[in-house]
Amino acid sequence: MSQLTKQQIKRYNRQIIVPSIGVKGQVKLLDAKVVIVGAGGLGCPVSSNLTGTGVGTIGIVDYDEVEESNLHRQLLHYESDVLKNSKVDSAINKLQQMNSSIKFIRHNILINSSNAFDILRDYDIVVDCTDNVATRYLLNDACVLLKKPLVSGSALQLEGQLTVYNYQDGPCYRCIFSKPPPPETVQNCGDSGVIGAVTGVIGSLQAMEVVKIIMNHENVMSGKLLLYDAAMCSFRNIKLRSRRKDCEVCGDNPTITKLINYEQFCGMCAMDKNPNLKIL
Amino acid sequence: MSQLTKQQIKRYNRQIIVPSIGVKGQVKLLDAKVVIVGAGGLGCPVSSNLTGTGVGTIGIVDYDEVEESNLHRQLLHYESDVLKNSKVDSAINKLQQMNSSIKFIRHNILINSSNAFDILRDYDIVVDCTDNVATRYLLNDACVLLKKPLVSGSALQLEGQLTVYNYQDGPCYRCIFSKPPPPETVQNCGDSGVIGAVTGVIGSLQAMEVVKIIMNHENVMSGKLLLYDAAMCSFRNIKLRSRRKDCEVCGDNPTITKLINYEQFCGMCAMDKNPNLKIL
Amino acid sequence: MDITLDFGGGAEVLFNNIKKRELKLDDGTKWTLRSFLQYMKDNLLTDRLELFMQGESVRPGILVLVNDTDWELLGELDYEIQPKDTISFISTLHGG
Amino acid sequence: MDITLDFGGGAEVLFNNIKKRELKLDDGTKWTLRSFLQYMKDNLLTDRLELFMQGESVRPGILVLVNDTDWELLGELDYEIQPKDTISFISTLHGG
Ligand SMILES: [Zn+2]
Ligand SMILES: [Zn+2]
Repeated sequence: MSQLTKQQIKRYNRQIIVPSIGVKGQVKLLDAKVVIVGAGGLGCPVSSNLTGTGVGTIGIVDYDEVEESNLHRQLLHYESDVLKNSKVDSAINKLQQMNSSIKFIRHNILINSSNAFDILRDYDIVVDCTDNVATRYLLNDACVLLKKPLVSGSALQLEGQLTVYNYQDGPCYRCIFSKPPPPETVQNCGDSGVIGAVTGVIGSLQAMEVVKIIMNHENVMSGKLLLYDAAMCSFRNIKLRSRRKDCEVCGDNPTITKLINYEQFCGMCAMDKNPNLKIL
Repeated sequence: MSQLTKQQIKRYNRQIIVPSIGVKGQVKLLDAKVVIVGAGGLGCPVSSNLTGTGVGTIGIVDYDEVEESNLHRQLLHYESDVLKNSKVDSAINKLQQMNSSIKFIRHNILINSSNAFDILRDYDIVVDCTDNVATRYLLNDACVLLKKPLVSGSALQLEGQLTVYNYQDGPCYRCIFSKPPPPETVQNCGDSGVIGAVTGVIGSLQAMEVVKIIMNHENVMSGKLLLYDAAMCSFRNIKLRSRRKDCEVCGDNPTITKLINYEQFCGMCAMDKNPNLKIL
Repeated sequence: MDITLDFGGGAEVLFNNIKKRELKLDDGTKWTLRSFLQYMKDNLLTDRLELFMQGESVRPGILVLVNDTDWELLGELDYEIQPKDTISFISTLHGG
Repeated sequence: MDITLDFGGGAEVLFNNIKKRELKLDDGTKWTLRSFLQYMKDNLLTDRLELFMQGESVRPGILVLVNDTDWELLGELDYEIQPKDTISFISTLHGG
């Protein structure tokens, strides 16, 4: 596609008139294909923002069903979805009503080493909105091997983090964290909780980075890590190392050339499930 | 209300277990009354976040109808709402499905000096999600006279700003900007555009400040201004003056003791309407 | 004296669209924000004066900062600029 | 020598839940991040060692920063601490 219809110009007018977007930028957005892994606290704002913005093809990956404890922060899921709909269906049902011209692709499946390449292969950009260590390493390795940028966000309690991995010679996740954390040090949202607005902030920032990558903007958060502290409403921009030449997966002589067993690697389950509610 | 039902504990579990919230905090949220002025780019993320969080009474003020050019960033409004529903109805239709226990109050009206007190009076916190200078001064003065904190956000192109006015001896809007800007210097979203993710970030940050005020948190953004630059993904925390003792409305000897004619004061219309689309 | 000058909220459009720049101010004189505004008017401004200034100060709607601090806390026009200061002019945004 | 020590991503729970503190390090000795980690282990750590360290370094999942810069750019354990440095220990978050 190289030009916009009158209706597209009208619909996307308020972003087309922003100098760094323009008609050319809107065409790029409409041509782009982005996959969002995780339709939870981060995945909801990422997918709604990108849907509004007009990213032409959006894939959503999630194996899970909507549960009541999701509702406080996973704002695309309604009460009527609880225990009735998969998160993927729930999300896309709303998103398609927001923007009928977006092509949504449902991946209602647990992403793992067997299927990751097939799921991710045809997209331009991968967005990590997952909630566990093993899947984060999986996505990292898959994106390096498939040569795709990975827009990574995370949140817990009153903090959030954001960076873009594997982009323009920037580091990948393993460049920085070549070994996974000991299982007993990992807190997840099921144990420690999270405030919804924090995922709203990080998810919106992830969407902004996706747009910047599509625009080929010069200041993407690659080699930089954003730390968000909601209590202080403060943000820090950390300067990270470049791509590590001896990185096991993205280095000059990689030892990892295909996907491995990530649950084994991490000693942890590839999901954040907490059957026992902590009740104070 | 002083305790939670089993269902509430289940629904809000992931925020209840965050130490600074707890059961007591959740009770405060359910008892709180917040009014959001503007159901557009900022108002949509603010209202969805607060709905998920369980703020018990949420008022939404907007005179406008949903238009096509809203859809890229005003994510509570669907294609089926365009030219059919008011923004207030469109928003609350979705929000009520997210959380049936919230009491939503519709204020489908243009807020002005005659009705502002009646509209705002019964709420604890006011959130400024408006899009024009005159209404911002109106809300400021009304909040000072009614003694309510004002959580103010704004966005344009690739920038956003956030602060809380009139809270714990912090400044109000007039303390900093006692005179309105010359009309020819004011850019609005209709003229200059805005990227949706920017309003997503600022709106989520506004929701976070509302939660902190309800929690009586010690680090609310009062006397501090957040500047967000989406291109650089950078945030600055500006230290602002305290309440100005000679401020016309919140000072020790105020000259403004009732609401005035703000359109006259600003020399500008109390709305952001741009009938001519800028087409590149 | 080296200082940094930056703009936010769109104010850069009045100054050749340059958001951030390093400047060298003449070391011989004492610089205040008052004299610096005149310097900006005479040397850097690329649009109409009334879009930036009113009288000897900035026009309403522009907030002046030194090192991320509101100039009102520092004496406003009388503030004496120090080496390595960052002086910022932020236009307040109204959109939503 | 005055320095600032802070934590993010929950790492503060291992250090008496204090997110940020000022420290005075003995001026007589040269301090590296290597020796500072030992100091933290001996004087500040309030939880099990293996939740913070492995061998002479931090355990996997903790990123060390000096003045908001990845320690890998500064020599990691060999970096020599300077007066007024801010040293940060950030636990990487995985939740969403
Ligand atoms: Zn790597
Ligand atoms: Zn005031």
